Amino acid sequence: MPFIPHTPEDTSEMLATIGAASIEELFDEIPPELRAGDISGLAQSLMRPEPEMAVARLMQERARADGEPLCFLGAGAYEHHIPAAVWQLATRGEFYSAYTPYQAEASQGTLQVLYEFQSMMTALTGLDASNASLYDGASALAEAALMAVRANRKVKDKRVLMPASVHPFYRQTVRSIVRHQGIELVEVPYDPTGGHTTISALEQAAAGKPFAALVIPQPNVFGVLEEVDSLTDWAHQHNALVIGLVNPVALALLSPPGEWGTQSEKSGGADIACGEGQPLGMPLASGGPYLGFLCCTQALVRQLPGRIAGKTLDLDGNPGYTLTLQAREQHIRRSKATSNICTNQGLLVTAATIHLSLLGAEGLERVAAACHANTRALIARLCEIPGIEPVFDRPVFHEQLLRLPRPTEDILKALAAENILAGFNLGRSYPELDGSLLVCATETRTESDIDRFRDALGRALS
Amino acid sequence: MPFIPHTPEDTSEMLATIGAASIEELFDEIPPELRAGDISGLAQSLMRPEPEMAVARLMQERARADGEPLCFLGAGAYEHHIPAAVWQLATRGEFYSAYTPYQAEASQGTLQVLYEFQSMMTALTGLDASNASLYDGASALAEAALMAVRANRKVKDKRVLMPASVHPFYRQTVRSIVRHQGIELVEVPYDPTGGHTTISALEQAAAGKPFAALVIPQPNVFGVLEEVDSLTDWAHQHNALVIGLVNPVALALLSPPGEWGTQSEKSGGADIACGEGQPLGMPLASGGPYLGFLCCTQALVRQLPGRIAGKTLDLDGNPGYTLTLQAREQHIRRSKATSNICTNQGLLVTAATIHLSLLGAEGLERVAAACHANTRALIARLCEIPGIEPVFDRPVFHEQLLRLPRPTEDILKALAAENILAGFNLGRSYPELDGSLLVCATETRTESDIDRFRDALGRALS
Amino acid sequence: MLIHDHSHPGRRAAAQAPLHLANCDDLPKALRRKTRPALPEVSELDAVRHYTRLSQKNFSIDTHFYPLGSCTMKYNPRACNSLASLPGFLARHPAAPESHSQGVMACLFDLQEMLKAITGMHAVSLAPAAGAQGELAGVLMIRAYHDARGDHARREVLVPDAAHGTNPASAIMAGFEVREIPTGPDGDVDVEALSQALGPQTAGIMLTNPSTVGVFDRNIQVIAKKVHAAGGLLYYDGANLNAILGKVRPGDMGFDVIHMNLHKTFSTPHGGGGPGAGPVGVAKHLEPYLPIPLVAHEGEGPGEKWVWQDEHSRPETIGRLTAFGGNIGILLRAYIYARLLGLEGMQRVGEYATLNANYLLKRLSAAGFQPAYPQRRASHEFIITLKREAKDHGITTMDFAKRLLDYGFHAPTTYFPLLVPECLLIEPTETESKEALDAFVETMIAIREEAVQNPEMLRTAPHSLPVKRLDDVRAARHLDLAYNSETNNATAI
Amino acid sequence: MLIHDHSHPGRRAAAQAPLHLANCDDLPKALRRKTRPALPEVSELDAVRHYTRLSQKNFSIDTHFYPLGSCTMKYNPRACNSLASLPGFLARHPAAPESHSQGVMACLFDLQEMLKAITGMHAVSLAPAAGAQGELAGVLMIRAYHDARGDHARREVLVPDAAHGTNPASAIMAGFEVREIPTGPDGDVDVEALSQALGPQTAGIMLTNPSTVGVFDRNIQVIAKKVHAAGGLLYYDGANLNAILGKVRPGDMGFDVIHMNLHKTFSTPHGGGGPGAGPVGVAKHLEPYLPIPLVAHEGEGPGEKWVWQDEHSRPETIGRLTAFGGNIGILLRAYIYARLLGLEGMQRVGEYATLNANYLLKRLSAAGFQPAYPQRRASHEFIITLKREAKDHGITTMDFAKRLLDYGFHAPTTYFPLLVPECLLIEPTETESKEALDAFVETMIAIREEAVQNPEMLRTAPHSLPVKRLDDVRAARHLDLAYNSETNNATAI
Repeated sequence: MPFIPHTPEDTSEMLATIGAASIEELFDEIPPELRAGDISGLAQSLMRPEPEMAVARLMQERARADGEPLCFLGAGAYEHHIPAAVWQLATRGEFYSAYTPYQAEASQGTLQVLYEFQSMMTALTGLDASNASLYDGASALAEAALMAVRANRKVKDKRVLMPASVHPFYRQTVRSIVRHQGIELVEVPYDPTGGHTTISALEQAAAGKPFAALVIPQPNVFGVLEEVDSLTDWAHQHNALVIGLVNPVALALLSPPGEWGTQSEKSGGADIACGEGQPLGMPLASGGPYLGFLCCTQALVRQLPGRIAGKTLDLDGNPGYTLTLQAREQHIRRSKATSNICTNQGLLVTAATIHLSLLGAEGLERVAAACHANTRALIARLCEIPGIEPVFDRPVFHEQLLRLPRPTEDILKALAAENILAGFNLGRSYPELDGSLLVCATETRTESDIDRFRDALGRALS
Repeated sequence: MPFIPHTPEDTSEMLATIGAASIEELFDEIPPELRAGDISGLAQSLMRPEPEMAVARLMQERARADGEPLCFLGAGAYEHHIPAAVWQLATRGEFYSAYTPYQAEASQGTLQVLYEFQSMMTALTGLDASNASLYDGASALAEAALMAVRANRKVKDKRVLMPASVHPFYRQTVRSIVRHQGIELVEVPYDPTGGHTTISALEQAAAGKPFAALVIPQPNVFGVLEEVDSLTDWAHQHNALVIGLVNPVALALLSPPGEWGTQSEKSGGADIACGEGQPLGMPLASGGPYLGFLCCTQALVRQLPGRIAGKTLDLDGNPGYTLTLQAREQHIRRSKATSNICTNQGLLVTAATIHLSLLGAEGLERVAAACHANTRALIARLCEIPGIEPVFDRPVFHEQLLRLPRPTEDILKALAAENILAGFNLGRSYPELDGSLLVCATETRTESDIDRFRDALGRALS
Repeated sequence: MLIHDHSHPGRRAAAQAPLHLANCDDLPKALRRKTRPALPEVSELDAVRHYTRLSQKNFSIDTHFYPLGSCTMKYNPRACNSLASLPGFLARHPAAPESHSQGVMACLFDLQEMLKAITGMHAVSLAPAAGAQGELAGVLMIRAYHDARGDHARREVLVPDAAHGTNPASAIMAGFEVREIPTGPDGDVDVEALSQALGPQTAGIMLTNPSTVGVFDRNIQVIAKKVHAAGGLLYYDGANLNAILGKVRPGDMGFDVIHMNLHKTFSTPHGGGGPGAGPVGVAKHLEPYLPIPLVAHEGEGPGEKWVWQDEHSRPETIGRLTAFGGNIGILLRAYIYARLLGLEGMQRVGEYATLNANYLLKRLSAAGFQPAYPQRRASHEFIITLKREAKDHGITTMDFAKRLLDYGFHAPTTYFPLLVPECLLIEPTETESKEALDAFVETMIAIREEAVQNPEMLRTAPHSLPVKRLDDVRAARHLDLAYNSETNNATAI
Repeated sequence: MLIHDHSHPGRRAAAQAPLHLANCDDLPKALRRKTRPALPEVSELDAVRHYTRLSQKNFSIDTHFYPLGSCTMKYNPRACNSLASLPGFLARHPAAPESHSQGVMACLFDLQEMLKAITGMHAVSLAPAAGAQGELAGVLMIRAYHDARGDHARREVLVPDAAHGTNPASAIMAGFEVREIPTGPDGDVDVEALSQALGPQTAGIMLTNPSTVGVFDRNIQVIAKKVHAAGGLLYYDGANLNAILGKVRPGDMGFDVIHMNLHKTFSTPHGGGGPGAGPVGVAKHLEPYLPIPLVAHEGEGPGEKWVWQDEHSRPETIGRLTAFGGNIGILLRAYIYARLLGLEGMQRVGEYATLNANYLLKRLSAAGFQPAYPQRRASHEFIITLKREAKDHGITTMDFAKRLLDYGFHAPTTYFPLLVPECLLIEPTETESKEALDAFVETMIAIREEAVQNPEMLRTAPHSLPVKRLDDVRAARHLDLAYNSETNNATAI
């Protein structure tokens, strides 16, 4: 019996102690007509236990089937180098098989990691506090919007300005999660030349009515850098909170949300920052598990959803760590909680914390700079091909939307046949961008990778 | 500077403490003409440090290049299922990055593992004592021969009878190691019909002269099972020690060396057992690191080479483990040591110990039985092809030598082109066996693997 | 010491970043960061040593018996981790085309099928990232169902008072109001109170069965009939599915929608608090609303393939819950576990989880501990109350729990469910041996003896852990949530 | 508790073996085993929990500073393990054809080239499985050289008294006699004594430079000249290569043959005592004798390939030392390490290993500890003698060493080399930070203070480890080498 240690003798002795004749008898409070009989209808292979050897063989074959292509896809998930130490440490049994640190004294490993993670995220975002993670970037944005609406004391209107330059999957996720909580998501069109969000578009979208928050993606889904300072000031002038949706690797180069806007104003800086932690040590892995992060100013900390670790003292006066502010959470507040969230992404937090320790600020900056430089090189090489050019004219971080001379799906297929993932087709979500391709080069792409892409693309277009 | 933590400030402060102007000055006792200047002549890529990212990419490409073929090769290295837990545990930093347990109190993890390993090996071989491993099976056989010659009090002649049915690489290794120690290795021909070692061949090889030891391989290199009982009795009647060279997985089915021979005699049982531990949790990995094991009777324990862990008590009277009998070893006895060996295969011992814990006696028996059954099925299928038949007529464990109707190297090449490793060509070492192929099927080979082999072989021969 | 305390200006793990800092002067200065973030500056050895030692400060399944009620802390097979981490799986981009995704998709499809079979539901979506998100998806589907029928008055969700806190919180997030239903003295839902609460405003009821008090609600068929008759739907909180896995199927009990916690029942890692995975299963009438994406199977033989279903093929979906397809790496681990067990093995899970719980309950009862529901069978877990010990010896359940840590046992869940005073919710799981359970009983007895002889030993426990008892009140009053490098002390917020 | 103590009859990790026991009745009964071997019977969780907890009882590089002299306990980069464990490398059978081996062979060839360049030798074989086997290969080649010249009288190998014990032991295994050469008071070999020992019987000399007393022998050129003039060859024991890596090349010093300990200098794992890897490098005149197999490179561009060299292409080889090609998995780790550093990085290894050793020597000297060779530079390691402390406070070096464990430092090597009384051989390696060295110095001072105030604290140390001081004498007198299930106690031999 896989993973069940009982021998027949154990079972007999235990039943004798209980005073039951059989295991079946232990289910005697369950109405007999409810007891599952034969469960059938599935392939035999799914019915029978398989030894680890057979399952390993199957999984090896299926893993190989997906081909490890050369990847120029970004669009919210990025292939970065992950130091070997990260997952060798994170999968140590003591991290991997522990649960939520409800017994703090027996969980100082996990709790200190959470506290270190929070410290690193506040350093990166320039904000005061961080939670200990949410599911992913998109659900973190939903929680950020809910939090902003709850927290804004000046504006009671539950409107959130959401630029169209926010990743469409993120906008869909936010909509799914917040739609029944009376929140209105107001879409703000992007500038067709720059691909960014302008003040005038914001003015038009706001239509003179109050709104609780503005989301500012940096970089946005087109790879384009937004004018975060003026957008932040504008939102604050309208008494709205600012939610920065940021790429944590880009933050090694870019102004942190906590410093957005005119710093002389008392309201300088975004109020909330959130985003996807995947670039901090998580493999692409089909999209998850990743890690949503959520940071905020001191003023908002009691509105933060999710777990939070805090430092405290023990009976001897020595420092230690514990989950804190639990009064916000569902297991205490139930229907009055800040969120229904329970699970965080503890294992991923562990990986991200180790990853950031190994890189440090300088390492992270080198990674970010290499992404940017490689993307510049990629764009230059691809734009040598007649008919290919950038769609937008503003600066980008490590992605760029290119216009193609042939239908995007045809190109994607042709390159996939050469085991190259050429990019993301934003035309599926933005009809007006039909015929474009979003490409990305991280620090993992070499000159010869870029040449291989260019050559294959050249062939596909010839 | 990879793996060097010093900042320029650290270096300056440290040099100031030392009172040296530069690191260079620390080498001032070395004659200047000896100081290496520019080391050149190598490709730039080997000169420069490479980030982990680049080395990872290179190694991934090279690992993929070797193709993970479908393997029917045995001949001393066997593809067995290794539970995932084995290496996840063995590579935990505390095992992986510890050294020889010279400070026993700070090394109870390693020492207890060694003691458990010794316990498992004595259980498998039916002997009294085990060392804590040697380099591999072949070098363990060399140490066994040296040990037997040292230990045999009745026969002072340094002759060892070595059947030709012992793996040729093992015989070469023994020769390399013992040739200058006055030991004569007497080759004993195998029976051309059975592929085993007969008493008459032994009598002839011994030629009436005393010999210190007889090596008995079980199974032998042809996969054939030797008549261990009669061979053991015969050797003991000649006052020779018996060295069993055994496959530890086969021992789950086969009589353990400690029980070989007529048990009623006072000399029943082999005196020494050795072999290759690779089948106990080590991946094929190009041939190493593997693990040589060496067990012996109580009478010989002080002649055992290599490290040995023993149980003892601490100051409070609680049990603990420590290296023992160090007076045998080179770091104490220097030129009088039982061997020059220092390093053992600690990490592999850890893996083997975990592996055996996970299998237990019943699991190991199931593995061994599946190997045997799969090999039987393989032979049956391959012998359906006209012109293919077993070379020898005696029972085998999980390998069989087959006669082929076409040159072996041609067949091997044709199957390699289909990503199948068809077997081992013993004809290279035994000219009289030219045109044969040694095939193996472990528990990891499925019916469809065997069909694929048969079909490819059929095509190659058609 | 924090990793920050090991930090030394200018130190680096040099192998982990590009050899040079590329020029980025083309980026507008106004958008650039002015100072480097205060991340720790350590060598690779510093980091490896710090996190290796830190890990050793945790209790975990791999090191300790961990009978944390309602959390199903069973053995996490190591193969699940290594096989889900095969290079081909880790390398797959979430937006990879189907041509480069068939391996993963085949696994996901199989998992959908296995979960359908074992729960008796009509269709399954693997998208929710955790149990609470599965709950939200479930109630959103209930809402979508009523809305699609124009039945907009149904705005109330019923939740038993013993329910997990996520239940009411999720219902609120879906825009419902919540009404609590009391638990009867025998641990079953008070059917009378339920009947009175039902009405045209009833959207549905959220139930855990077995419930959080560790008993199987014997009236489930009555409840289902009444709720359905009132026009409501039944939601099954799968947190306790381990108790009945393969023995009773939520679909057969009459549930319309369920979620499953794969990190509990399907043994994916708890990971210090996550990640989870919370697939949802539904009856036929809710299928159109399932969250996306799903995997469908087409063709047979060489033309066989697996395809994604998203908002285009499922226009009535409640939508997307994370940017991509949920925690697929976790789903793969659950799939591997499921294949190692087969449906046959899953049936044994429920059996032996129940055997272990009833054995432990019996032994603790025999030793004089007070079960909360002495007349009931345990499910996979059960409650004892230390009310008497607390009163007699002036100790609390928390003291008892902390003292267990000294003996090398993770404490059971304390003070939950809220309706039983001084309670311990104990869930041994099927992967623990009789010897482990016996050792736990002996320890419980020993600690109770200590409570008599030396209650201070409990009140100041733990004594042998990396820290002594921690001050939670102080943590919340003097918030210190992040290291501040400037003061070499924490930011006081 | 041993894993055997967790054993329970009939318990199994069921996922780890075939589902059924195949019939093997065709095997002759006489050859079959009669009873099952007494292996532990445990569940998968039992095994995982046991070995996880057991591992935590070790000190290791990943958890502690480990200044074990002569062992070069530097950081083992984690990438070396994960990249050498890529599925393609693990799956390769040692007898796989060259068509399925080019990836591994390219790595081995590169490593041969890098080792040649960094040591200044003409050719390298990677075959020896460990340092001692490399030594044996080295002296066997010396013997083969003399034998090939018909110079059969050369049967004596000179070995300094400070040499590692493996040196004389290896020489004996190669059929030589050993003569010891004394070390002078300054730590260098006594050249006068050497001169007198040389003669027509001299096969060669085995030297470590820097020597085991932690100094670089300044007379090495004189020694080389004299030995060569006498017709002998020079063997370099590479155990201490880390001291001079990239700074001085053995080939330039005049050595004819060397071995390297890759688990030291090239940071492959120590693994609780192994595996090692002990490649040998030789001058041109010894090349024909190198142990097999080697990798050669042929062609360029698309025709480029790597081929094996064995006894067919190298008929004068001393032969095969293990069944296959040595510890290739370890060689891959060394290769990965070498690529991460490049030859440039290797030069820094010698520099910073030397800086750390000299800094630590200086600080300990300044704190009043007595260096064995106060007038000399440290190499990568150095010796202090606790002769004075032993005499004044009635403690031993062993007491001091054991007390270091309590403070979280692995002890340096004790009582080696044998010629310095009450000695500690201290090797910090280049991967430790100044802070770690400073903390070690403070601890050494604190322990010396304890030796004055409370010597009993040292004599009974360690106090905070899983066991108290162990009785080594008892272990050797009452041999207990294996668990005996019948008596539930060990076999007394």
